[in-house]
Formats: sequence, structure tokens, C-alpha cells
Amino acid sequence: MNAANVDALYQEIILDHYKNPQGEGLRDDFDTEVHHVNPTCGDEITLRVDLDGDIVKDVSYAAEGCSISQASASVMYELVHGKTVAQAFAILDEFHAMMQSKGQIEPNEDVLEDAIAFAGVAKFPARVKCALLGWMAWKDATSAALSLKEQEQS
Amino acid sequence: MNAANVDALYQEIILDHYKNPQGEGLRDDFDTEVHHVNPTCGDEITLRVDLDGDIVKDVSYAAEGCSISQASASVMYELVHGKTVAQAFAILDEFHAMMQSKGQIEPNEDVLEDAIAFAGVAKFPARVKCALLGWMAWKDATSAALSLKEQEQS
Amino acid sequence: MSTFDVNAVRQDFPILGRRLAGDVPLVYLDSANTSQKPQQVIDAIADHYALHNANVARAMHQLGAEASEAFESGRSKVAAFIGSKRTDEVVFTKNASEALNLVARVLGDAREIEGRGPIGPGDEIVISQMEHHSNIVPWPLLCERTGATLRWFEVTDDGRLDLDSIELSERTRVVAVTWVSNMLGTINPVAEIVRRAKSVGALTVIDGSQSVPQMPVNVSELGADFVAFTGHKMVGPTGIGVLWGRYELLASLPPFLGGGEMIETVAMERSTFAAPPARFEAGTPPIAQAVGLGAAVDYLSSLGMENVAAHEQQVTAYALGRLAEVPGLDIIGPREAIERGGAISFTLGEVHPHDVSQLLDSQGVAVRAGHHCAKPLHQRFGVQSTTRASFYLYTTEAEIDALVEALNHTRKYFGV
Amino acid sequence: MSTFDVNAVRQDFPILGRRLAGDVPLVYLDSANTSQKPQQVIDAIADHYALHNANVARAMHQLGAEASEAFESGRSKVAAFIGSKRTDEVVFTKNASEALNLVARVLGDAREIEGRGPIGPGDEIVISQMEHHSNIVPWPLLCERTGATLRWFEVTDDGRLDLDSIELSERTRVVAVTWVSNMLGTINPVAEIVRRAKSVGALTVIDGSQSVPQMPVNVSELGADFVAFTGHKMVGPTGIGVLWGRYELLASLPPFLGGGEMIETVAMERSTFAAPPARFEAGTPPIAQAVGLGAAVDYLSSLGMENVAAHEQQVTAYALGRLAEVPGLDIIGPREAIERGGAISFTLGEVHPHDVSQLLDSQGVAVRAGHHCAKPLHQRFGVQSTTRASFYLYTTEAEIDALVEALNHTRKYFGV
Ligand SMILES: Cc1ncc(COP(=O)(O)O)c(C=O)c1O
Ligand SMILES: Cc1ncc(COP(=O)(O)O)c(C=O)c1O
Repeated sequence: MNAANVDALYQEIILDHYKNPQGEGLRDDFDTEVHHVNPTCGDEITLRVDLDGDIVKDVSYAAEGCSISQASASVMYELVHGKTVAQAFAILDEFHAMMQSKGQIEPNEDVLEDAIAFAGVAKFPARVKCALLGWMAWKDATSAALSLKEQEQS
Repeated sequence: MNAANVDALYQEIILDHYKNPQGEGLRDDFDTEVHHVNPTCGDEITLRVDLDGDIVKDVSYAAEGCSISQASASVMYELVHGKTVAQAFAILDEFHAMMQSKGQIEPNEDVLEDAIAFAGVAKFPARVKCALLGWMAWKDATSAALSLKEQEQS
Repeated sequence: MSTFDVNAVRQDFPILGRRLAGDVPLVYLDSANTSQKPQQVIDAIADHYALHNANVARAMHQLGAEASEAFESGRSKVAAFIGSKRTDEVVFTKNASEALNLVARVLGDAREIEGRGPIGPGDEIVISQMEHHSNIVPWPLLCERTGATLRWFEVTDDGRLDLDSIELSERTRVVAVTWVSNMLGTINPVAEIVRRAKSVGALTVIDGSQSVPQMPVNVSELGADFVAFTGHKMVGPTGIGVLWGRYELLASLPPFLGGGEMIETVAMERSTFAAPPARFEAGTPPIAQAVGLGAAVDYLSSLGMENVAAHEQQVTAYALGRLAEVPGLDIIGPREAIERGGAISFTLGEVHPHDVSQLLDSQGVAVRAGHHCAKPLHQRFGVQSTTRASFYLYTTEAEIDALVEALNHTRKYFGV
Repeated sequence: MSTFDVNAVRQDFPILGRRLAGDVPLVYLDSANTSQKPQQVIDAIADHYALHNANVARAMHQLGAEASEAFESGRSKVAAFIGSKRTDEVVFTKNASEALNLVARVLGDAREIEGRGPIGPGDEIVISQMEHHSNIVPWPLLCERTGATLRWFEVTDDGRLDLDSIELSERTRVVAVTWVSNMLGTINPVAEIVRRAKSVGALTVIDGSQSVPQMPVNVSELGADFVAFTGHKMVGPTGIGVLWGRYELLASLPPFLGGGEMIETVAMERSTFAAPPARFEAGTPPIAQAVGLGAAVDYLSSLGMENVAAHEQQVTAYALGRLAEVPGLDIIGPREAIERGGAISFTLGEVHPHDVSQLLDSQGVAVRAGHHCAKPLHQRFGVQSTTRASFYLYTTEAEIDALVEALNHTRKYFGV
């Protein structure tokens, strides 16, 4: 597989999510909001996290970017909302490891579900940042939400 | 002639002036004083000019530097003191042209006298600055002295 | 003029023979980002390291003399190439960005600028909406340090500077604009801008990063105070840029970085500074890079900059024509090859530029996607990013055809 | 350890085969000024330009990916070479001088430094009398901008830092000293200096320009905040230097130059800045130079830095012994090869160093004469200039013999 083989990158699942993004839009109930930018290309995402105790109740976002970054945010929404924070972080770690692996790690389909479609992206180093944009925004927003809750409790 | 042939650089006349510098020392009668440094190597000269109307009455100096810069200051003293300012500048121009010539110009012995010994230095680009240090200091000090006199008259 | 033979030129660039993934030939259309290097430049650098390497200025031995001569002859060649009257008006920096930052720093630090005092509150710095980030970011930082106000020329819908969008006045201290836009390709009327700036006593800083590689440039005729450009975009090495500055002005300004050869004498607490250009070149300079840049301007001069400009013009005109045939393709910037350099930015329907460039890459066509370090200008045109194809002296019409074919393939792939 | 073979090493350096005027072989004893380059480094640079050249970060095509990979792998190699725990603690600059100026500028600009507020009046910056100009000049300029006071460690008669000449206190904000003196060869007790600085809460800046090329260095073990060094002195190219900095500290500091890749987002009047190292690398970085520096550290690692240091030690000991035999020759700095690197500065009776070096050069022996950018240190020893011979991994004892012979010739020539 190589750069000439773009089909490895643009899997059906990715193009589907790109065309029909899940969970898109900024919703009013949220704990924290972050804005992330990929400085190289200008791709942007504004993302909100709403925690309900241990549960990621909602993730809402407005993103502007390429098919990979858009699809990745959509898949991320599907994977993390409704999960516990701990589960969601575990999925993030799995996704992150897959993206950094240059295609060397066999992705865990049980954990990643649709997100295994991004395994091909790991072979295109320039696009890894695109696939991670939404996830990193979620990580930041959730960490901030957690410390917010902690402060409120103390 | 090449870098291996240092005799071209260290002419008898130069070594003589180096060992017995003419006009050395800082004398009390002067119009202007300058301090010049060769930044690359640290060679220094403090130089005073005393003009009497049109005449370069005295040039006195304290120099610290290599044989070439010391000998050059000594030869310069011999050539310019007692001359008119115009004559002295003409000699400076001739000397300067010889030093910049990379050995391509036939030096004018009538004007340069002992200073033609420096023709060999022009072939050692790194040493040209050494040979010019005293002359440039003299040029600066004399120009300053001239504008001083002009101001006094107006 | 008729001697320019693009196929002969291509033989000098080893990389143009490369084949990419899928065994497709390289079609390099990203020269506004960085240019490729001819063998002559590569060899000049290698020979320098292999045979003449030494430090400069400080070294008085034979190798030192050879290295100094090679380095300073790089400077003389650059000076001659841009029509500078004096060699010591050419300051070597690490790239164009450092050159522009250098100007902004020392103008901000100067206690006195040609009889007009320091830059301070009430003074205005004028840039344009068309600038590369390297000619934007330093200026608000200068304003922050000095209390001056930032203003800028706007850009018209067809991608030209709107010189009437603001008025210069006696408060204007600096006008800093690009000669050629790296996004739109627009060639700006810099002579007119310099004239207007001069008439109110403002200094001019021209970003020549895209013009010096592409067209004959004569800084003396231009009459600007500073011109900045960068080696890697003009078939030269990375790691070297140039700040050309008017000598008397350079000589009146404070230093930028301290150390190495920029001093006259050093005491622990106070130093005096050498004359330009040394004053602005702290530490060991880019020696081998100056040798490489010298070889680069030799190469460009041997082709003739009029020929380079004419070729660029011709390829750009051809590309503008062919791109107009691609359905859904929208060019941002001048659509005719008039007062226009060889960079064309465009959008392709709803397909994101990253996806366009990825598809083109899969066909061997290398273009750039993103904001090309010109985010405010993208904002001006209401786009977050664009795809940019850019041409240079080795670009052929066949490569433009390959681009168009790859674009049509991309349209099909994404169904637009 | 026993595998170090200086004659095999010499085969890698094409310049060492050069013959000079009068057909004498080159004896290059000026490596503290700049080192020579092995073929491996020369080839790495040429191959990069010929086959993989593109701009980095910004380019998403295949050449761009190759160039980015090559550039970033230069960074990883350097990080590993100096024992940095993180790759992103390695900032590429144009040389060591820029690295040191960068630190001084951003520390001066910072509104807050690790909970201690900005540097201001009453604060002290400590350097030493032993510094290269590049680690002197930036600091009084910082003091001028901030109102802080400059102090310095003095140097003992035998060329060692006198650590008791001043006391560090809670007012001390920065201690900036060299690891190895480029004039005296002295190796300073930097670990002890870092310990003392830390105990009063001061930051440490170590000038590693002469240590990183010569000895195994581990920045994590050292515990300093910043270490600066330069490519051209460690068999690498000109046009690249390194600032290593502790990540959290780098991440808390403002940018240095503005433009290109150092931004997160840009609006006309306000920008936000990228994380380190990008924050401190405005514009197109020294791409081919990072590739060359990567090849240089590969080369040094393949020899083994312990072996390089042992060889340096051995040649220096031999040279100190042989030079002691030359009548009228006076060494300034440590006379024994203990805590001492391979630079030996000396005077030869009344013969001026320029004249010494000229005579040596006529015999093919390349040394440096002058103040070696350490004027205050020369003043300390009451000399205006010295002659310096300096050694590196390719230096042989036979070359030291040639030096001694040429010195004796010089004595005869000038009748001393
Ligand atoms: C101790 C020391 N510090 C700093 C420097 C400056 O290095 P560069 O000229 O590469 O900036 C040098 C070399 O000249 C040096 O020897
Ligand atoms: C118009 C313009 N200005 C400045 C620059 C910055 O050049 P460099 O990255 O070499 O500093 C560029 C190139 O990126 C440019 O196109």
C-alpha cells in the first residue's frame, strides 16, 4: 500500500461519515467548550462536552475541515457519547495508538468499531493530524470539565 | 607568488619599520584623536593629528598589533607628516588602491616611497586590513580636524 | 530570449526525474512553497565542504581565505543580481522571515530613525491584507512594544491591493507590503507604493520572497528602504535569506542579535558594534549556504531573468486557460496573466483542499493545500483554505495538462 | 573503545587530503573555530537536495512527507545524541549565537517565569569572564531592557572559573556559562554550577558549543534549563544551531520571531502561537541542514563519543607536552590535560599572533590568531590576542609535530 492507493485512505465508512456527520452542531447543554486549530492547514473545530457524573452525556461540535477530520469527529461522537469517561479515554488511547503506528498495529475492532476505518490514514503521515483534531479537542474539553467538577466539589 | 612565500609579505623594509617604528608615541599637541580597532583580531591604534593650516604638522600614535599594522603606521607617519593635507590624501588614495589591487596594480614608487614594500601584502587578503588600520585612523582623524577648523572659521 | 529551453533546464534538476508511489512521474507544482535545486547548486555546496571549508572573517589561514572569498563572493553575486549599488547592503539571514523580523525589531529599538525620532504612540505602521504571516506577525508585535497603530491596505474582489482603502499620512512611519502574493499571484505596484510612502516620509519594507525568484529585480531603481527574500525559493539552499537595506539607514540602526562577528569591541557590560552588514550577522554565518546561493543566482543569471519571467508568464497563462475548463473550479485572484506571477489558488466545488491535494498526490501531482501562511487573506475571500498550484522555470505545459487530468479524476472520485 | 582509528577516520574527510600553496599538506588545527565535514555528511545533504527536497510541515504531498520525515528525524537524532527525553525540546536555530540570543530575548519579554514574575530591577544575571562574545553581548542587552544587573564569575590565574568570586542569591535569575572555554580549553564544573543556581531558584543556560562536539553529553542528567550548541563545530553543516530547553519552560515562554510555522492562528492584529519547538522556529527551517546534522550525529555516534573524547584528551596531552618544549612559548589556560578540552591558546615571545599564524600557514599549519571572540578573557590575562591550536577527532600526533616544527621555524624567522 502506498500514496498512490488513496482508496486505503478514503474508506467507504469515512466518506459516509463525511457526507452524513453524526452528532454535528453545537448544543446548548455543556460543561466546557474548546476551539482547536490545525495550524498547518487551518482545519478548525469548536467542541462542547456535557458530563453527567461519570457519563459523557453529549459531545456537540462545529467543524470545518477535510473529509478525514470531519469523518473522524463524527465517528468519535458515535464512540464516546453515552460511555463512561474512563471508557471513552480508553477508546481515545486505542485510537491514538493506531494513528501513531504507521500501520504497524493491528487495530482492535471491538473497541474501535467504525473507527478502524482510520487504520489506513495512519499510513499517510500528513493526514494523521486531521484524524486526531476532533479527538484532541474532546480530550481537552473533557479534562477541563473534570477539573471543573472537582473544583465545584471542593 | 603564494601563501607559502612569506618573504613577499615580510619585506626587509617592513620588518625594519616594525622594529624601529617612526613617529611613535602620543604627543600633546593635536587637533583630534581617534581610536580604531580591527574587530577580527583586536589590533588597535590610538592616533592624533595636528594640522597647521594646510599642513599635516604631526601625526602621533600608540598602536598594538602585528608587524604589518605597526610597520604600516610607521611608514604612514613618514609619508604624511610635513605634507599638505591634499598631498597626504593623494598618498592615502594611492596606498589604498595598491592594497585593494590583489597585486594587479604596479605601485607608484615616486608617491609611495617605502610604502611600496606593502605591495606584497595585497596578495594576502587577510592582512590587507592590518596594513590599512593606521591609514584609516589617520583619514578619520584628519577629516574630523578639517571639519573642526571649518566650524571654528564660520 | 529565444534560448530558453525548458527541457534542457529540466536536465539540471535531478529530482525532476523521480518517480513516485505507483511508479508515476513527479509533477512538482509547489515551487511557491520551495523551489527545486539544480545540480550546479548541489555541487557548489558539496565542493565547498569537501575542499574549502573553514570559518570566515576570523580565520587567516589559506582555507580561511578561500572560505571568506567564497562566502563574500556569494554576497557580491546576490548584490549584483538585485542591482544593489553596494555589496555591504546585503545582510544574510536564515530566511525571509528572519529578515522581516530583524527590520521590525531594530526599527522598534531605534532611538532615532533618520531625524524622525523613535516609533511611538500615534505613529502608524501600514501593511496589507495580502501578506504572508512572516510579514504580518512581526508588525503587531512592534506596535505592542512601541504603542504605534497597525493599519492595512485592503484587497479588492479581483485580488488586487486597494491602494485607496487607507490614506498614508505624516503619522505613517513604515509601509511593509509584498511584491508578489504567494496566494493570489498578484504582482503589486510596489514602485507606486514606494512613491506614496516616500512622499509622507515613511520607510518601505518590500517582501520580495516571491518576486526575486521570478522576475528581474533592481532594488536601486525601486527606491525602497528594505527588501527581504529567501534562498530556498530561488533554486538556492535552505538556511539562508537576505535582507537588502539602504546603507545609510542600516548604518544608523541598532543591532539585532549579539555575539560573534557583529561587534567592534566587547567589554563585559558594554560593546560597540561593527558596521553593516556584520552588525546584523551575529555568530557564524550561513557560509556554505551563501556559496550555494551564489551558485543559484549564477544559474538564474545564465538563463536570464527576463527569460525566467517570460516562461513563468507563458505557463501561467496556459494554466489559467486550462483550469477555467474544469467544472466547479474557482480561481481566487487575478484570472488573467496580467501583472500576475505563477501561483494559482483555487477551490474545487465542495471538495476540501486537503482531499484535492491528496488525490492529486496519488497521481504524482504535488500541490499545496491549506492557508499558505496567508490566513487573513483567505478570510478576506471567505474561504478557510485553498489548493495552490505554483510554477517555476522548470514547469512544462504537459505538467499543467497532468494537473488538469488529475483534477478531473478528483472530481469523479468525490462525485462533484 | 579500542576501535577508534584516527587514520581510518581521516579517510572520511576529503579536505584532509588537500595540499596548500608550496605543495605542503594541510595540517588543520582550527577545529574549535569550525570542524571539517566527513563525506557522509556532505552526501546526506546532496542526496536530500537531489531526491527529497520539499518544504516541511506545510506540504502534504509525497516529497513533502519525505522532507518532513528527514527533517524531523534530524531532530530526533539530535535529541537522542544529547540525551534529551523529548524530541520537542530540540529547537533548531541558525547557530549557537541565535540560540543564546533567543533565550535572552524571550526571558526578557516573559511576563512570568515559573512563578517568579518578569525579570526586572534588582534581579541579577550571572555570566562569567570566560564566555564567548555570543554568551556575553545578549545579557547586558537584556539587562538594559529589564533593569536587571549583570554580574560574572571571575577566572583564576590557571584558567579555571572562580566559583567563589561571587555569591548567587535569591536575586539571581539566570546563570549563563560555558561548558568548555573556546580559548583556554577549560572544562567547567557545570553540574556544580547548575546545582548552585537551582538552590537559589535561578535558571541555567549552558553554552555547549565546545562541549557537545567533544564529549558525551546528557542534558537530562545535567539538569540545566537550556543548552545551546552549533552544527558546524560537530562535523555538521553551517546554517544550523540547536537550543535545547526544558519543555515546560519553553512552553511557558513567549515567541522570538514571528511568521511561518510558529503560529496557531493569525489575524491581522493578534495571533496565537504554536507549541514548542515550532513556536521558536519562524519561517522555513534549515531543512537540509537538519538532515546534515542528523548525519553528523550518526557519524559521531558510530565512532562513540567516549572514543572521541579519549582521542581528544590524548592528542591534547601530547600537544601540551610538545609545546612546553618550545622556547618562549607561553600557554594561557590549564597546562595539564585534566578537565581540559582540545583548544590551546598561547603567545610566542614578542611575535604577534598574526605573524605567528602567517608563518604557520606558510608551512600548511592552520591555526587561529586573535581574540577568538573572547576579548574580556584576553584582557583578564593581559594579552591583546593569542594564537590558538585546536584539535578534533581527525587530529594526529604527527600534526602536532608539524605544528612544533613550524613554531620553531617562526622563532628563527623573527629572530626570537
Ligand atoms: C563557546 C562558544 N560559544 C558560542 C559560539 C558561537 O557559535 P556560532 O558562531 O556557531 O553561533 C562559539 C563559536 O564560535 C563558541 O566557541
Ligand atoms: C510572500 C512570502 N513572504 C515570506 C515568506 C517566508 O519565507 P521563509 O519561510 O523562507 O522565511 C514566504 C514563503 O513562505 C512568502 O511566500
